[in-house]
Amino acid sequence: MDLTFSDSDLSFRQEVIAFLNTEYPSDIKEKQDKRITLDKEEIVRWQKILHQKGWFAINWPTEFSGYTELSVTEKYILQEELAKANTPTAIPFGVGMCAPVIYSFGTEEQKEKHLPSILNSDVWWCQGYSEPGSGSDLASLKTKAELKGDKYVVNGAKTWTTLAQHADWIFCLVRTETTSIKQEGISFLLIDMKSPGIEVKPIITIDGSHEVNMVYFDNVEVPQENLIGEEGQGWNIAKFLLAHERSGIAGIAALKRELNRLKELSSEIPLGESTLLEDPQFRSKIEETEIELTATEFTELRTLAAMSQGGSPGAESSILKIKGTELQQTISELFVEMLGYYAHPFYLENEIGSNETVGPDYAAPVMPHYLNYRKVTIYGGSNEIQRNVISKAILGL
Amino acid sequence: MDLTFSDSDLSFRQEVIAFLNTEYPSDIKEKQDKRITLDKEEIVRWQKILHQKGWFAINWPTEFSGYTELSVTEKYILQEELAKANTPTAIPFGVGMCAPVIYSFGTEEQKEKHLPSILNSDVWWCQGYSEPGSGSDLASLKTKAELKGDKYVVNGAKTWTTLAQHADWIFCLVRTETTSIKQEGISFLLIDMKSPGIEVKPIITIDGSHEVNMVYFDNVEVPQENLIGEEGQGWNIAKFLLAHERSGIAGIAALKRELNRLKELSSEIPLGESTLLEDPQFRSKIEETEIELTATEFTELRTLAAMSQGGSPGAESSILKIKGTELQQTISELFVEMLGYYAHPFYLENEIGSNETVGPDYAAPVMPHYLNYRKVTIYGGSNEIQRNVISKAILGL
Amino acid sequence: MDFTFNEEQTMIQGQVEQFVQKEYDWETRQELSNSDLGFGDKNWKTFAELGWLGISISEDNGGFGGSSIETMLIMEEFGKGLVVEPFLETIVMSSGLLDKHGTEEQKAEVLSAVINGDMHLALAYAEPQSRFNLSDVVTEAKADGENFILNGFKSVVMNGPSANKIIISARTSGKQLDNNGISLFLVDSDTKGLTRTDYKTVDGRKASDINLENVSIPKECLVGSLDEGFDILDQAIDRSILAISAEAVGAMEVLYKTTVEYTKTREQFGTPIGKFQVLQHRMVDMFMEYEQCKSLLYMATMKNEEGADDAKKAISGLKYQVGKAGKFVGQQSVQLHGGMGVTDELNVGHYFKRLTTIGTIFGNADFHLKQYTAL
Amino acid sequence: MDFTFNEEQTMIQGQVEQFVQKEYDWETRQELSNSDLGFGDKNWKTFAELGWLGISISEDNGGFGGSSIETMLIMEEFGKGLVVEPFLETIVMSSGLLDKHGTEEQKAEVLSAVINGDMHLALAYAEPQSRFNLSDVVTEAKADGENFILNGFKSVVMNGPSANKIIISARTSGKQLDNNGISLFLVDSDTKGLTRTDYKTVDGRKASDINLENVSIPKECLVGSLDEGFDILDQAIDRSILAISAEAVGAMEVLYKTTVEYTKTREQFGTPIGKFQVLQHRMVDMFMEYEQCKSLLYMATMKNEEGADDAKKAISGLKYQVGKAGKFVGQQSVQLHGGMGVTDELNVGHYFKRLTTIGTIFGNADFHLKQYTAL
Repeated sequence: MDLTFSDSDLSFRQEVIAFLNTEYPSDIKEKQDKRITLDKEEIVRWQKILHQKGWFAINWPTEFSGYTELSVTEKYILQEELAKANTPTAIPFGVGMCAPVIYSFGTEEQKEKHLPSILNSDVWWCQGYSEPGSGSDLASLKTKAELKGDKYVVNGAKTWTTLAQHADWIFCLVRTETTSIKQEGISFLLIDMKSPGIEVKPIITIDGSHEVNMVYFDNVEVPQENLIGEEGQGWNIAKFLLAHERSGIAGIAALKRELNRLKELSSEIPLGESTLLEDPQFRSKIEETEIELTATEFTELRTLAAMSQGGSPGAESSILKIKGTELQQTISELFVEMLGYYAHPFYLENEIGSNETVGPDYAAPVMPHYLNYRKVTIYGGSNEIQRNVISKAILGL
Repeated sequence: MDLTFSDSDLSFRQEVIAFLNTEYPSDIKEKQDKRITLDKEEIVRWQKILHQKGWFAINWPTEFSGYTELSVTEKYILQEELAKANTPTAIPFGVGMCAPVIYSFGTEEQKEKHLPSILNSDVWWCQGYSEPGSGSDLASLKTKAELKGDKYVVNGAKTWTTLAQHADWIFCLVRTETTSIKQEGISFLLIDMKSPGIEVKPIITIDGSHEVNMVYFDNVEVPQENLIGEEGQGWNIAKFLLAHERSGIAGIAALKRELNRLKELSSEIPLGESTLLEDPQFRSKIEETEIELTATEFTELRTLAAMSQGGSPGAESSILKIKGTELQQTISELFVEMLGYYAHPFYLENEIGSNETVGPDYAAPVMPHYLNYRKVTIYGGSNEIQRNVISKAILGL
Repeated sequence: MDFTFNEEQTMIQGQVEQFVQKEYDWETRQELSNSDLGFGDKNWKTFAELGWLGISISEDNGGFGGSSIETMLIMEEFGKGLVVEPFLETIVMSSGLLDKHGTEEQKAEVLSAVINGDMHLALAYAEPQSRFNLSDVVTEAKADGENFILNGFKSVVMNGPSANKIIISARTSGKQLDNNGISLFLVDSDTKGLTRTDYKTVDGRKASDINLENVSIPKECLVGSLDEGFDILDQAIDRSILAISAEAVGAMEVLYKTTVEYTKTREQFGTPIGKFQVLQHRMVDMFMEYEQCKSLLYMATMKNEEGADDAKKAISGLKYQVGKAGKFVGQQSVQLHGGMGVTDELNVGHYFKRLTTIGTIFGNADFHLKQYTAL
Repeated sequence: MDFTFNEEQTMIQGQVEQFVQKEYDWETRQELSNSDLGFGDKNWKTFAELGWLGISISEDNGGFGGSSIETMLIMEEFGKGLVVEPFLETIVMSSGLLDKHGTEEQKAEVLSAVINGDMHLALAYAEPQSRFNLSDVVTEAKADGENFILNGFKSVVMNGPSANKIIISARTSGKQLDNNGISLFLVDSDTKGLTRTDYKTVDGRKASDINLENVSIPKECLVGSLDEGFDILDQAIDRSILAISAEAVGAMEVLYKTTVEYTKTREQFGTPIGKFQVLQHRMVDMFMEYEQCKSLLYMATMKNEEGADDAKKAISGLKYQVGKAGKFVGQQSVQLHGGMGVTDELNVGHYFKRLTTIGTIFGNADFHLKQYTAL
């Protein structure tokens, strides 16, 4: 048992820091530091830089990524330094979600067609899971894919589709059969977003941003070769994917950065003759959060260690999902609390970072972030669903 | 809308204070102030003093109590002053529970036989509801009463029977019939504790006290005239009783007294160069509790006011049960926290108040009280059950 | 003790309830909030016609002479409708203050115009460094012959964009954190040197930051006595806390009820999600938080009305509870509505946003717990 | 980074686990706790034979030379069995301190006797006014020729009744709250002028209050340097916090698992109560609290072992979390067991009581949150 880093770990950390110093584009850094939403080009550019260094698709098997494999500790260090430098979070739908499905369940043709473009961030993917009537009860989904000749004809609607407005492709769970056990009739289908009959409609959220969308399918024709695995295997693939989203699920490294930022900023906010950080009540909340965050970090490290010894993450990832999202919300709330009245002036995405805003220069994105982050305990399986999972899978209730 | 007391209310309060000054026995007061458990004689003596003044069975209709009726405000004042003076809480099983059932559902003979002795505290009652297999699901009770000739023969066991060791009589829910709807076969029966075949076995609780008991019934013969109402009416009577336990359910007045005591005592506990009460964290907890307590007090007053205008307490009493018991536990916990290490020395009921104890003179009863009060969110319908009740009856879920 | 309302109070409550139900459907509310003005000029005229705008003004000055109880009833109904008209700002915060402490000239100029709906007011008390402390004032007013010269900055002045006149707190003596030495001034919003930056706020309302650079105003603009503005301001804020808490109680009632109804109809796993015990108990807790706030609201309002010794403490206790409960009820309403709860389209997120700002306005839960302790 | 245990560690853990499972059923535990001695003398001998009593003593002094990791593993298993033998008091709190800071004479006299199970120790640091502050010491030791004269009072000295020797903190210079000026003394418990009041504690263990009236001891009883006892004491308490936290983690594991099993079998409304979603989620939260404490325990133990800069902060963070989580897990275990949970007969209430005292011993959650902040 020890927590120390080996010499090679320490030099790896230096390599990451040096890389960030030279390769992290200053225009992107500036927007990130101001919490201005990046546009598609910027996100793609950064992902390509990471890929060039071999640090983008770090969880892929090397046969598909062509990378030098990183150890668990190196991945931890990499994530920590990337977060510390406030680099953009990679969009997970391609590299983190669709690709693992393709290399685990896809045909050779599918791998050849899709993996290189994902690796190179040339193709933007989005995820078609939820439907207006199917949220927590995902398996009740109704979007239908009927095989006619060598094509599936898809009809239905997907919702909460993140960044679908930028997407070239969507991976979908669709119903290919009506079965008595609803999970059994679900298939996993890749669909070109340029296909006729697809319509994307923005959903504006309470923070005023356009991040999610409705995606409508009206007799959309999809070549049969876009099916992943067998018909009816979709639910198992979805479950595989859930268990696969292992490391970094709680977003610990970013949370540490934000909590430190909260401390720094609140230490500069006057409160009478003292500062806000010195206020016992505010300070207690920060420290309690930090302790919970540290606990979660080490729960994640224990899980990763168990996995690297051949264990499976399983329902443990539900703990990380719950704790991570609760921490994300708590910290976003503390930022709002810190600002006092200057949390109230409200600007749209495109106004943030402009000279129009009032209050401290870091103020404008704070409230939208808080509002936006109400989603994190809802999506990807609400925290209520995660507790159901732990109850069943770990406690056996 | 106003909160002011009328002149007659103010003079009523003076009357209560004067009464307490002269009539509250100093030996009982001393034990109460030291938090030493009273014996039966002392409790009965105090109840008789209250009765003599017409302030014991204050919720009975005057035709049965012979009292001058008190207004809602006068009852509030009376309870507040009794609690402030730290007088013993009346044992509710006779005066507050069995009697209302008897005068609402009993025959003339039953009223004549039982009400005067309850009013005069000559007969000690206990309550036979819970059974080892029937806790939250009370209606699943199995204690059986079979009519043989003009007698019921009772077999079974009751548990958590408070102070049964002192009791002369017990009122029981028993099963007189096996029905498909389990509630329909339940009857309400009065049983003389001196009947052959009854055995009382103590249950010692984690605070080391003997407060509750198992009561076993082995072919106990009970005259048919001890049935209240009709056979099968027991469940409705039990529900009536639940709704009837209206005022004072949250024990607000006593909580106010204890919270003030906590403030006083903690203001005398040194903490470095200051006092514990001045500690921001400890102080915050006290103040948060006080605000919640005030809110609960006014929720109770609003409920009483609505009732005095002909409304029914119904599920609102579940709010008071939940909030009152949560406050009882919080305050008992703050006392433990206040004491620090001196919460740990542990004495049995009969040792408390002796000279053997260590630490501050108020220390010995604190931990037993905390431990004992874990029960309050469990008994009388656990707080989980109360939330089910509100969910169904008020929210219609 | 009496928790019933008198006939007049019941009548006003009924009027406001009816207005919200008939004139203030959700689409209308959103249109008004998104308009340039940010609220309904026509509605304001209606308020005037119904006499509501005189509620905080004494009969002597031509008003209705209402108590905090009438204000509470109006604000609770406004909370249910998430009404964006600046009743809190112009009427509760400002007109009551002028009614009690304005000079005869100020009253004559302002009050009947307010009652008729022809004038809007704002109260500018916060500064960039002050957080919630009313006595933390560095904006200065210096006597200069027959004038005062104001220099400084006022933050997040609610209803600033529409206000014809603004009551501004400024330091006329003493140090930054002193209660003494604060004076109040009634200033025309178009006075030279006063520059407003107007913006929307997250709750669908409007506010301004106000820069004061050598703003010269006649001495007659002083409200109340020189250096003794703090108590006047403090009392006005206390009344405003009661009013905004009533609004919060109204909003919480809508939220818990809307959530209950939603979970009765939204089906997942073949059953309405309101059948899941965890959600049921969550909603029970939301309901109880609402009831507890309502109890404190009634209590504090009555104590304030009766001038009880502990009225100020009761008000801080109330605001603490409203901050805490409003956050819980708001967040859980969104959570239980799932994805729908975070859409701009549904009203739930907007109630949540208003409860979020109410939690901060006039001091958040931490601040008022400290006030409560100190009192 | 490595979370695995080495062979020796795994072996010790296995030994202790087996002891608890085979020799420490609930009836035995209760008998021992209720006996006059308050624990099993025979068990103590077994601990000696198995070499556990030398875990905190270096090999040079004849001990096992174990790290905090071995102690953690032992204490976690003891926590599962709610073991009442005073391993924490004699071994962790006291023998380690003497091993590191005792004079050669003290070590010769004490350590091998401890290792053989022939001697018990106690650490008397708290005073009636000190609460959790180790530097708040008014008990005085005055030099008097070749002796020190001790006067004062020590509160709730765990294992006081069995201790042959007691390490006592006393002030030799400085003021009441100074870190400097505190010295430690190793005092025979039968020294004249030292009077013990022994009693049971709520967790089924024993402690004493100790009055010191002109207790004259030779200068050789000083442990460490004069006036510089605070750091020694502080470090011993830090190691003890790690150990007692491990015990708490063991106890929490038993409690959450016992509760899960109980709710699977206890039926109400025709179904096991573990099918009710509210109880399920409650147990999930209990489980998560346990896991989070375990994570902090591992982290803080390793940091302490490695002498990391932030080890002390990590230990306070751990103790805070253990205080909070232990209360939650303990209270909810009782609640979910219903009436059975509050009976003396069932083990659940006793685990709850031990978690309650652990929450306070060496400082409660509030205290350690403050320490955490200050570090």
